[in-house]
Amino acid sequence: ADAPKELKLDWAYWNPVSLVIKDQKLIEKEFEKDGVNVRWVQSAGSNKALEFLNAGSLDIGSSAGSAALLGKIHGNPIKSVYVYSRPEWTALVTRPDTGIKSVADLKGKSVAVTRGTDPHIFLIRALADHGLTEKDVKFVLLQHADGRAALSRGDVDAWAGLDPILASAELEENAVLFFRKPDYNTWGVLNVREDFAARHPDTVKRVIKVYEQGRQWALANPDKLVALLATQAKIPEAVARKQLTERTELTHNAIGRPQYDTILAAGEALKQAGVVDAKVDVAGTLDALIDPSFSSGLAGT
Amino acid sequence: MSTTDTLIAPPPAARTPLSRRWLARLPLGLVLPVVLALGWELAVQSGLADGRLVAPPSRILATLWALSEGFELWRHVQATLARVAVGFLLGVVAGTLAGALTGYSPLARRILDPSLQGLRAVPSIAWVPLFILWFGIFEESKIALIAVGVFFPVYLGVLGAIVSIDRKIIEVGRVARLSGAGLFRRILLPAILPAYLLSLRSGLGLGWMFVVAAEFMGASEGLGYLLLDGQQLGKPDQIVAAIIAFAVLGKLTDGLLAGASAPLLAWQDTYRKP
Amino acid sequence: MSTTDTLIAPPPAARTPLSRRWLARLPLGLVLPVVLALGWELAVQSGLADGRLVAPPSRILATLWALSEGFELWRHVQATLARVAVGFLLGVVAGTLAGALTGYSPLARRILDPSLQGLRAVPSIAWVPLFILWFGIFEESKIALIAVGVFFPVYLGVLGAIVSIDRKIIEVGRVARLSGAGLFRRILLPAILPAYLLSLRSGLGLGWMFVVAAEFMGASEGLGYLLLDGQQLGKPDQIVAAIIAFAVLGKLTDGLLAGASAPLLAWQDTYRKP
Amino acid sequence: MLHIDHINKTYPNGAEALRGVDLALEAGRIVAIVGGSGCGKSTLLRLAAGLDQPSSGAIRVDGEAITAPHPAVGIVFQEPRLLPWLTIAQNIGFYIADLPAAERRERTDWALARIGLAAYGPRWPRELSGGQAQRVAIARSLVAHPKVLLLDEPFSALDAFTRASLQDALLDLWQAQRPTLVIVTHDVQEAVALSNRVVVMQPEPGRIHSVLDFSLPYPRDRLADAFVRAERQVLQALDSSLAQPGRSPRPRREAPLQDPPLPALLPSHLIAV
Amino acid sequence: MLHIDHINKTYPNGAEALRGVDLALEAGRIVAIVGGSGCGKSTLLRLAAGLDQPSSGAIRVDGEAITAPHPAVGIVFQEPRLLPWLTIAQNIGFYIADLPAAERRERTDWALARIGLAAYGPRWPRELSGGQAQRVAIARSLVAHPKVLLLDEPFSALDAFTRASLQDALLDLWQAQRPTLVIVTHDVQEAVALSNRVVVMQPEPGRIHSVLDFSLPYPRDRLADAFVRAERQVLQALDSSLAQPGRSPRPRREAPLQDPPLPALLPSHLIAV
Ligand SMILES: Nc1ncnc2c1ncn2[C@@H]1O[C@H](COP(=O)(O)OP(=O)(O)OP(=O)(O)O)[C@@H](O)[C@H]1O
Ligand SMILES: Nc1ncnc2c1ncn2[C@@H]1O[C@H](COP(=O)(O)OP(=O)(O)OP(=O)(O)O)[C@@H](O)[C@H]1O
Ligand SMILES: [Mg+2]
Ligand SMILES: [Mg+2]
Repeated sequence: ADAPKELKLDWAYWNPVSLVIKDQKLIEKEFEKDGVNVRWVQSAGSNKALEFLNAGSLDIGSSAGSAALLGKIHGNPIKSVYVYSRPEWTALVTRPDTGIKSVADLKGKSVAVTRGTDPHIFLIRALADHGLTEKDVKFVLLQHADGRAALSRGDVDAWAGLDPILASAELEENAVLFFRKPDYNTWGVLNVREDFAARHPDTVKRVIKVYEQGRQWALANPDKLVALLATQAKIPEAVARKQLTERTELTHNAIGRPQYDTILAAGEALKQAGVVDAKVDVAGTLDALIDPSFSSGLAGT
Repeated sequence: MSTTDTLIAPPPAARTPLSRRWLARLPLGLVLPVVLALGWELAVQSGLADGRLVAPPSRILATLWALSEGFELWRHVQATLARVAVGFLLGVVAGTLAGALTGYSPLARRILDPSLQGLRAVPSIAWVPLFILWFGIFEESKIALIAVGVFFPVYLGVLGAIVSIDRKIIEVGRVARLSGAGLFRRILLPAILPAYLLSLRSGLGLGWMFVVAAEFMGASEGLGYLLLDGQQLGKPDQIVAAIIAFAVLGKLTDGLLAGASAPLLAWQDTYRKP
Repeated sequence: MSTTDTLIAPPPAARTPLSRRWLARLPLGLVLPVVLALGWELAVQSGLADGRLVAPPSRILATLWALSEGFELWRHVQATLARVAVGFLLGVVAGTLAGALTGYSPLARRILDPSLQGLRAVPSIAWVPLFILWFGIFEESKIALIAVGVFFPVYLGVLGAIVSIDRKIIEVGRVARLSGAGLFRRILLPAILPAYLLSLRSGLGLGWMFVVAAEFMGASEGLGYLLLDGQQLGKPDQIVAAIIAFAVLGKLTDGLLAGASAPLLAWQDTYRKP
Repeated sequence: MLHIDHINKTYPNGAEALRGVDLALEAGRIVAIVGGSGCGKSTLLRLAAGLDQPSSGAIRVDGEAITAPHPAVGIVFQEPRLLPWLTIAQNIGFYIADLPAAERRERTDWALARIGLAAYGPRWPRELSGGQAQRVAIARSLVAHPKVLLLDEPFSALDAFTRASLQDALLDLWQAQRPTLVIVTHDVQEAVALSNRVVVMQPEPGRIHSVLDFSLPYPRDRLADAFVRAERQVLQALDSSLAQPGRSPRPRREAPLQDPPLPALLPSHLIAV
Repeated sequence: MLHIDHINKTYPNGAEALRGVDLALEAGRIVAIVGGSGCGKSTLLRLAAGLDQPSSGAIRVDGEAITAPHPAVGIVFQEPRLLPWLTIAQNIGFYIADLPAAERRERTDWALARIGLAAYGPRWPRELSGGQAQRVAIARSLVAHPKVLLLDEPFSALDAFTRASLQDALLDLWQAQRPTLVIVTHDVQEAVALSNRVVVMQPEPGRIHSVLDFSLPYPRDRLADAFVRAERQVLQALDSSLAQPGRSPRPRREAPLQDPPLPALLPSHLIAV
């Protein structure tokens, strides 16, 4: 099939591979000979990337797996075709002086959280694991950075944090990460608009090929990756290092069963929390969302 | 030369035929939104347009209806309305006092005005982290933020109107040897009243706008929350429903304000009442 | 009775002593921000306050300095300035035309005004999804959104000022048998000029405010972007630096607008010039 | 030229400003209107200028009913109503904006000189004295050469000499172009000096009390017997119009004035001459 | 009482409104100021009222230099300047807001009746005729019982009879309280009828041309020889003040006026009486 005239991609601080690709102009090189005009758009968060996809302002965009599911549930015509990372970007945090040691201690306490994001799902699942529900704690809905401020001011007792703010709170304020669970993070996935995938399947495959290139480079050059993120996002290197080396696995690529399971569990948790309507068929939606065909042939690591 | 519906046309005299008087009572303001809504509904129904991103009115009504069952919409409206009301009052008082002070005293103007004019340009969202720091994340900070939004148009309106009052009118006050609060209450305020009421309406509009930023700060109810929730979770119907709620409430409160202030302007010698 | 620095005090006559004239030239507007900045710096330096969330001026200056090395700050400022400029122009033109139309024709007012007054209350962020849909995420939509912010204060200002013009003045225009554009250009516009310029300044302020929402739409440069980036990545210094940039640019552009329009108001018979 | 047919005008607040007023003004006539304060003179002029609508009755210019200002009818308002954002020269040129710039310029310059304000062209209205502003307002309407010119107390703020000069200017215009002039005035001598017909109005409700015609030769000698007689006639009509039954009593001195002991006059050296 | 010492006033635009004006007004005196249009009369009154500052010279009330309005000095402006947001009654009570409500009420009612507008208390200023507004403006200043009252062409918009009635009201006040009255007027007869001293000013620059003192007994007989002589004296001074060398030539008729052929008079049945 023919390549499109223009290719609209996103990049984001929480998608390190995209930083590499954009920095090294890998996409531009790949599509140079086809005369494709490449347009980079920054996504400030999963919801932004999904919004842009929904409006046709992006062809291919990155998001957390659970966010992609939510988008799909609300009618966003996308497919998830590739995994660029397995991040552990969220954890439950408290101040040293609150005495909170485990999730069970949260009973009756207030927790800052951003609704609908991975930390939100993470919090709900963590509570469920410890026999608690949303009603046992007081949710305070705040944007990520504001949650951190509220925590350090003492307005809330805990915070469902997100990197890199999480890492910097950890480094600068000795915030205590009292609950971590990598499995409850829902992957970083690449989404493509359905009509774009149908019209330009080759292009999607070639983008995934480039992503693989970038991912391999990132794996080979961890220090350079840290430096890249630190300069691009203007965050301290220590924060970037903590985020990338301690909490991000870049060793996955093909989308399939593991992603399906994690996202399904997240979807059920969201349903329980009332973020997703009880009538929604999560599994069915997920079937429509995840399309392994574009990345099935890829070799691991 | 000019049609009968223009400002310069003769004012409605006794000759106005019945049909026109009947027309005058029609809520013509509803025509535009209703026509647009029907048009969009038809376009979507007939498949001419895709209603996925902007839902057709039927679906928005369904969303509103779903939200208002269990009084959820009402809860959001109430929360926001209460915040806007208190924030508006505070903002108006502060804006009026500050505008009066700087309008009255050139020294105060030269000291305060440049800073205030600068802060006027700071977007609502930019205040969020600072307000969290200063006032915490509870009701105080939300109300304070809304008050900030209201403050600036009122301040600018009062100041600007005071410095352009006709000298002749001020002199009457000076002959009565008014100064300070007396001059403000008996001359400056009434003289700027039309402009002042306009600035209140402008401020009210900004109060509504600042609600979203305010409800960024740890709200779990309110229209701003509804909007943000819709955006974050990608629920277009809810977004449009929130927009419509904002527009309806904005129009209602503005109409209330304009209506309540109309008697205060009965003395105006304008060509035709608004 | 009244101090010499009040509005009702005698205008500066030839008797003004030298020291006062010297005072008159002092940029007093800088006093307040400088005092606040120094106070904060001292408080943080002496350990009285915690400068982590609101950085002391020295650190903010360092941030600004770091941003302006490699001209990055300049790039952001330029991007935003360009958007605000174009959006402001569009908003002013649209607001003036709409305000003139509804101010002039009661029929147009009854049809259009209620809808516009409603939309006025819709927060900037609420427009984002719709504007993405209508205009995409590139420059058009950003400019359009800023224009929307500018539109409403200008519209309200023009409409409100037109309907409260003194009948006596309009009659002079009627005797000259002006109508439509002629009446607007030769009577209504100059008569509302002070209020109009005020509404332009109000609109400009809103233009700056809408920048953030505009740069929500997939920007990677601009002051709004800088602010959002700082908030999302939790960089308080950058947030405060962006706020300061907004305030400084807001004040500069407002001052420019006020200064440029001052000669247009030379005819005003006010007690003392602003 | 201008026909006013059985006009009533009641303001929205219920004030009956005019009741059953008929008046016909042929081309080239000079009519003066005199009457007590509040007897509807300004209202009548505003109606004739098409600025307001009568409650009943009609006004026609050359047979054509008018509901809006008519190109042939000019008016000088009771207040100067200069446009504050225009200079004096621009104000005078306001009604003739359609003319070629050169002609406008010429007429404006002529008018500025004629009202004795030749050097005032570039000033703002706020920089004028009361009488100067009134003169500018008159000039503004004169330069438009209207076929009917309505003047509402045009000379009230002028001293006797400036007033005479402007009366002359008005009569010059009349002689050159023969417009119909309607002059509202409180100065009975002025009414007789300028007009061939004096309409005396009476208040509450405003209506016409009597119409007095004179045909004295121009230029009129204010000391001539006929002139003084005409003057006295108008004054008497005015007096009787204000003493009409049904009107609230004309306010009168409460007690006869006693000659008060005057303070000693100031020594003249205290007065600069 | 009021001393004006060698005052100069030049406006920011360079207009020299007053040059070297000296004037002393003892308590209880009635002074009239007459002069050509633009000769600085209003400027002088504004300075005396403390509303503007002289460029040089000083104004003292009872020895106290004034730089702001003085409680003992009231002024009636050349325009009515009613506050549009107050009713007529409220406007009249504006300067006496400090008085107890009952007394304010009483004075307001008295004034409304005295100016013949008893029923107009609750109206808005925009609903008044020009002369009615002027009467309200006079009443507003009268009720404050100032020790010095400056009146700038107070009766210019009134017909002869209403004018006489208000002159009476002013003289009544004077007789009861003996304020110093300064009346600017263009009506020479009025100046002579009211005052014991007439100050004639002359324009460009504004200054005092001459000061004429009379001591005619009150009530004054306008037909008495002494009155007519005084009147003529003032008129002559006025004429000579306007013909001063150095002044731009007084505008005069351009050509001698020809008696024009008058149109035939209207048949009287067309005119309603
Ligand atoms: N605000 C002002 N700025 C500049 N010049 C002014 C101002 N006010 C008055 N003048 C000028 O000063 C002179 C005196 O004005 P003033 O109003 O005192 O005259 P006046 O004697 O009251 O005249 P009139 O009888 O026409 O009211 C005039 O030539 C006028 O043009
Ligand atoms: N806009 C208005 N609304 C209500 N009543 C009005 C209005 N204008 C004038 N009147 C009333 O109508 C009557 C006639 O007013 P008009 O102005 O015609 O009088 P006039 O003869 O011009 O008096 P003057 O000599 O005082 O100017 C007055 O009693 C006045 O109070
Ligand atoms: Mg009148
Ligand atoms: Mg004057």
